[in-house]
Amino acid sequence: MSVDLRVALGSLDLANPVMTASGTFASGREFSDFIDLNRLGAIVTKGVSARPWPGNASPRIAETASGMLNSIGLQNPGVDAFVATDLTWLAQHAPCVPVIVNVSGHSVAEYVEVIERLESASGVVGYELNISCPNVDTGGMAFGTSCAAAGNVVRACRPATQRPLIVKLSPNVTDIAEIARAVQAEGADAVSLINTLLGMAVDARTRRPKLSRVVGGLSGPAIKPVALRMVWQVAAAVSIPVVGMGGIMTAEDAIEFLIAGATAVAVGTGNFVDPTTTIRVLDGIEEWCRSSGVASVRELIGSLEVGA
Amino acid sequence: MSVDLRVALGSLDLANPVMTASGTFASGREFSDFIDLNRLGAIVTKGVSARPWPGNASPRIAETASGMLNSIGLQNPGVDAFVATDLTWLAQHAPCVPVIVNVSGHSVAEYVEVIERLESASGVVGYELNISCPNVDTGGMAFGTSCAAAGNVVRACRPATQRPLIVKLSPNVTDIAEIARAVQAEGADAVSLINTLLGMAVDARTRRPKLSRVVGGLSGPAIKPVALRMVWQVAAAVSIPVVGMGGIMTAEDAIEFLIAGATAVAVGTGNFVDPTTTIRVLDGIEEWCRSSGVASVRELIGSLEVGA
Amino acid sequence: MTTPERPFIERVDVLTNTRIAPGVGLMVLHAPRCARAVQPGQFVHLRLGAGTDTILRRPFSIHRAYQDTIEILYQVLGAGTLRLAEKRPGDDSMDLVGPLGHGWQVPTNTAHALLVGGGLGAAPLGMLAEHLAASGVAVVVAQGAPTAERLVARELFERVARRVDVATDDGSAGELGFVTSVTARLLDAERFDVVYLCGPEVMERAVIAQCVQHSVPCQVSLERLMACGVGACLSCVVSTRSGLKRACVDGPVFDAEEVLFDASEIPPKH
Amino acid sequence: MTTPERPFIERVDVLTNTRIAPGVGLMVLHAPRCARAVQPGQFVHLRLGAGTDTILRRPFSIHRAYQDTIEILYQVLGAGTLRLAEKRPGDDSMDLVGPLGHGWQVPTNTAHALLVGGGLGAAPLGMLAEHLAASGVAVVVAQGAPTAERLVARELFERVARRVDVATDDGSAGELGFVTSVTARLLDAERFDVVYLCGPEVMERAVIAQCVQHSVPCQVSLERLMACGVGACLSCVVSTRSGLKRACVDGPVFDAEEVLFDASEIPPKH
Ligand SMILES: Cc1cc2nc3c(=O)[nH]c(=O)nc-3n(C[C@H](O)[C@H](O)[C@H](O)COP(=O)(O)OP(=O)(O)OC[C@H]3O[C@@H](n4cnc5c(N)ncnc54)[C@H](O)[C@@H]3O)c2cc1C
Ligand SMILES: Cc1cc2nc3c(=O)[nH]c(=O)nc-3n(C[C@H](O)[C@H](O)[C@H](O)COP(=O)(O)OP(=O)(O)OC[C@H]3O[C@@H](n4cnc5c(N)ncnc54)[C@H](O)[C@@H]3O)c2cc1C
Ligand SMILES: Cc1cc2nc3c(=O)[nH]c(=O)nc-3n(C[C@H](O)[C@H](O)[C@H](O)COP(=O)(O)O)c2cc1C
Ligand SMILES: Cc1cc2nc3c(=O)[nH]c(=O)nc-3n(C[C@H](O)[C@H](O)[C@H](O)COP(=O)(O)O)c2cc1C
Ligand code: FES
Ligand code: FES
Repeated sequence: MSVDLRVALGSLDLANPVMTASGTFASGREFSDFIDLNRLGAIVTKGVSARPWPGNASPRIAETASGMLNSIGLQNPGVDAFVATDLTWLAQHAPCVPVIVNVSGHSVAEYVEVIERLESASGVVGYELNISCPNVDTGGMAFGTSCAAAGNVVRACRPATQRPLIVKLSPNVTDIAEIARAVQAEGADAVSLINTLLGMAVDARTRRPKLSRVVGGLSGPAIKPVALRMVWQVAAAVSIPVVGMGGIMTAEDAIEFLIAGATAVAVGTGNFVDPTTTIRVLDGIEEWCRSSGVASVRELIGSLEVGA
Repeated sequence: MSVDLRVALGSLDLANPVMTASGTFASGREFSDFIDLNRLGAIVTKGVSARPWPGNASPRIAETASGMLNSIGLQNPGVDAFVATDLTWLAQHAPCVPVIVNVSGHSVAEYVEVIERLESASGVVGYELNISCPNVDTGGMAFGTSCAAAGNVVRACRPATQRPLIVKLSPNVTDIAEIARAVQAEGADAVSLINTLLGMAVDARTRRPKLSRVVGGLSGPAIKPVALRMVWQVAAAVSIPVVGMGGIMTAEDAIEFLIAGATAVAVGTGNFVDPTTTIRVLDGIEEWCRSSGVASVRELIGSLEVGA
Repeated sequence: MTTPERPFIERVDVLTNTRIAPGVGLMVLHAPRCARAVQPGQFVHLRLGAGTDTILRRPFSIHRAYQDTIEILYQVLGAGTLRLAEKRPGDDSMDLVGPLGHGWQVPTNTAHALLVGGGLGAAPLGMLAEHLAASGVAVVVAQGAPTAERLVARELFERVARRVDVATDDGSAGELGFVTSVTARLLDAERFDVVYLCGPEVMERAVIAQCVQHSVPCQVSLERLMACGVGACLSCVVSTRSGLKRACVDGPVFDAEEVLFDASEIPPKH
Repeated sequence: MTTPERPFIERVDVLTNTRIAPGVGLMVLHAPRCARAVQPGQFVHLRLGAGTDTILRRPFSIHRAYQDTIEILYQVLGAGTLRLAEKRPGDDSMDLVGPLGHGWQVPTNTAHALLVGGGLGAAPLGMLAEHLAASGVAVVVAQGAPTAERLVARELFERVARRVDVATDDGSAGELGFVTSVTARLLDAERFDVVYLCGPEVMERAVIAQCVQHSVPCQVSLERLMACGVGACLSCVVSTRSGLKRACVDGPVFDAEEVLFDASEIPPKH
């Protein structure tokens, strides 16, 4: 039996549902030693801003139980350098994989600026608006924790492009479904979730935070239950597709997200643990579908059976 | 060197900062086979409501990476039965340990009713108002996710008692510091946090949620980074003491919470992993203080050094 | 039997760990204190090692206990039992909380008992069979499993029982089919003083119905997901005629007539 | 040296794992592909086993490589290195990503090199010392450690170096005090073509200052917390005169003059 792995994020057709989570995969080059990038459903690049950002001071990570904290802070060389190096490399070395650029901004205007600059770049199939980064002082998560602010970003970006806009949601909110509805109302083509949970680690011996920025974003298997719950809530609240992520390490994890309502999934921290995680997940989904008699991965999406 | 372990939650003096987290320790009886209850800083009982609650259907728990989900749903026999059995047993078998009753309600009036019934009971030193249970349909977390609702509960309960009121906060909010300030303004004597993070687990094979209630509360080491962050934020936002909890398994974990700003700590899921966890944590804190030259555990509270 | 001893924590050493059938292991543990205190039908709550990976303890019936050792029969189902299967002799990373729970009760004047085990349900019946036989009770065993090789503890039963009747799903031993046809036949043919029952819930319900029909008292051992194992967390509740009970302290063995089987069973994997 | 091979994943088998000093272990791993590809100063990113307990890989310098094996010298500091210390010969639960990073460079016409190691900083210098000696470079080693027994790899250095000068915090071997007085003396007395340096950051800074003063080019190996190890996550950044660099791919070995030591060092535990 051959399994149909294709899924669609609005107008964006993907060969399969396995994507990379922004910030954990750079633009893919570093992983090309380990996997065939062209097999991925999509690459979501690291966050790109209009001008270079230096990121935060070190230490920038801390290990936690079944997870990690990061406070990288969106270090990136700015959109021009990104186009010149990353997009050029991708066009040459991974011509078949759809590239979605994760867009960051200190201000609403900066999001728009990044998109405008990328509109002329070929090899970009869509944008993921990161309104949920917990690691920057201005912008970032502040945009993702109120409906009004989240809506504003999307409203400003929407006219700037015909390409699909995916909005990356923050889990650090009372009601994520409400934010999802707000960005859907402003024309978002999809939502992706979850970004990291705001957390902290303390070194008892030195009485100092383990991250120089004190707080950072929690990712990895530890957050999977929260991520699944939010994907389920959001999928029930909106009609646009949901990209699910948070602690995906295995095909089974990914399938759980699909069942909970995600149309596609993204692997983040899993890339650090095993640089072939994306492909393992992809092959595992196919194998699982085959052995479970599932002809199309789309049958899984939102197939959770609730109630007796 | 002898270490001074005493801490105070407002007017409530505790011999040491190690408490039990509500719902994980019943009223202590089940743990008296393993530890000397009288050594605890305080016992926080399971949630008690005015009338009996049946709780949710099974399955009620699911294991997750470094954590667990529960949807017990505050099953309890009601305040009268609680007084007759639990308080009576405690008075006889653990006369030295301060007992704080965790109070639940479907309505604001029910919280008040429970407190009024307990006012005449001796052997209760204070109340913890659970406005953050994610496992009940009415009441529970709904009270803990807005400042107004949280404030209302405290405002109604405050006149009913002179005993200390500790308010148990939900982490499932955008800004926990704001809720903490709201309950402080209404006269709370302390806040305790965090209750569980709302999560979910899916069985890929059966395509069903692992909990019969679909969603449940995530606890254990997985949530420690989120708990530490919230304790730190809340301790900075209010002047009343903070009881910290979430994933405490070792003395070092507990010390991290104290350093982040907690005046006392509570052990929850850790009791399931090792029924002596509370005492191991207590002994470990003392030993750590001794070997680090800390004369009083109070020196640790909020001693986090931030900045260069 | 005497009043059960209060539970304690005991570090255990793995003496042997053997695969006895596909996906089934027999673990012999050095646990002197538990070996002496345990009563038939009780269980231990096993911590599988340090670390927070499989953070919760796992409940296992004590299959047998003698001298300083206890035996556990386990089926590999998930992360925890996989970890168990990987333990080697000499491993000392585990500890138990136990002995836990309310075990099998032997009514006075019991002379003739039927033990019914489905799959790993045979595990908690081992020690019971030995105790009953030693005290002169005539033991009959009805056992079911998918295949002959998964009729675990069969030798033990053959050794101490007057009669062992088996059924297998594939007919590789005994009757082809379910153990419920064996029990139906036995209950029709003989008068038992008591039936002791453990297996998948669907099978337990069927056998209980037969016992009711024949007016034979039945005790049933139930499985529930357990966090604390000591009665504190209420994750293991069982609906009974006298309200919600905790499988870990009020059970795992219940009077069959007490139990209301509502739709709360653990999704059967085995 | 040739252009480094691209990194790969390789399953490793533990051949031996020996405690060679208090809190220090030497692990010999069967890793044939890595053994052949590695260049001095490179490291492996080691997955310590299945499960999510110590979820991140741990970076370790390759101390030596020969035939099908690589050697790792490690200090037990936390959960991961504790887990490493518990590995037994035959363990096959680990895999490596490697060889990673930009290693030591040998400038053309190097004839006389000083290797400076503080504590476990000796680890990445082992293979380098052997390679330099084999290619006819005169190697001098300055080594420091808390005590004589923690002068790890001392035999290797004695074997291949023209001279090994040591200092210990307690005077149990060589000079009493820090290795920096040894290096000060050596740099005063001799003209080196290059200094290779690895140790605690405070010691590295002091030696770099000495090198600057004596106008001797210096290469330094830096430690940073690393998540991916392959250049993707930006957790390991080092401030340099040419901007932020990644220790895992642009380093761990840097031209000492390039590095701006800002206050970002890992809190020293050892
Ligand atoms: C009182 C009692 C006695 C038992 N005796 C035995 C025995 O003698 N032999 C045997 O093979 N099994 C026995 N079981 C079932 C055994 O505990 C589970 O099969 C085991 O916990 C599965 O763990 P896992 O990590 O492999 O599976 P997973 O499904 O990965 O476990 C996930 C979680 O679910 C729990 N769980 C899963 N299945 C069950 C189950 N059927 N019952 C209870 N908890 C479960 C686990 O404890 C864990 O918390 C008993 C259960 C109970 C309650
Ligand atoms: C390129 C490189 C080469 C190294 N080579 C060696 C070596 O040959 N021998 C040796 O003993 N050590 C070496 N280290 C340090 C070693 O990686 C750490 O000591 C080890 O990761 C500590 O892990 P832990 O779990 O025991 O400590 P924990 O503190 O519990 O680890 C928690 C986290 O912090 C990280 N971490 C802690 N200390 C360090 C550190 N000093 N450097 C980098 N990450 C750290 C861990 O990787 C982990 O992610 C090297 C580090 C780097 C970056
Ligand atoms: C080191 C690191 C860097 C990240 N950088 C970004 C980023 O630049 N933009 C973004 O939207 N999300 C970023 N994230 C969040 C991830 O894309 C993802 O949402 C989150 O890590 C949860 O998935 P995981 O558990 O699989 O890692 C980053 C995560 C990590 C661990
Ligand atoms: C099984 C279980 C039951 C709980 N019941 C209650 C409760 O009745 N009232 C309450 O305020 N918190 C309850 N909690 C939350 C805990 O008190 C605690 O806030 C939370 O578990 C985090 O701490 P931990 O990670 O140490 O478990 C319960 C937690 C668990 C795991
Ligand atoms: S397992 Fe906790 S009450 Fe039974
Ligand atoms: S460790 Fe990820 S970039 Fe260096």
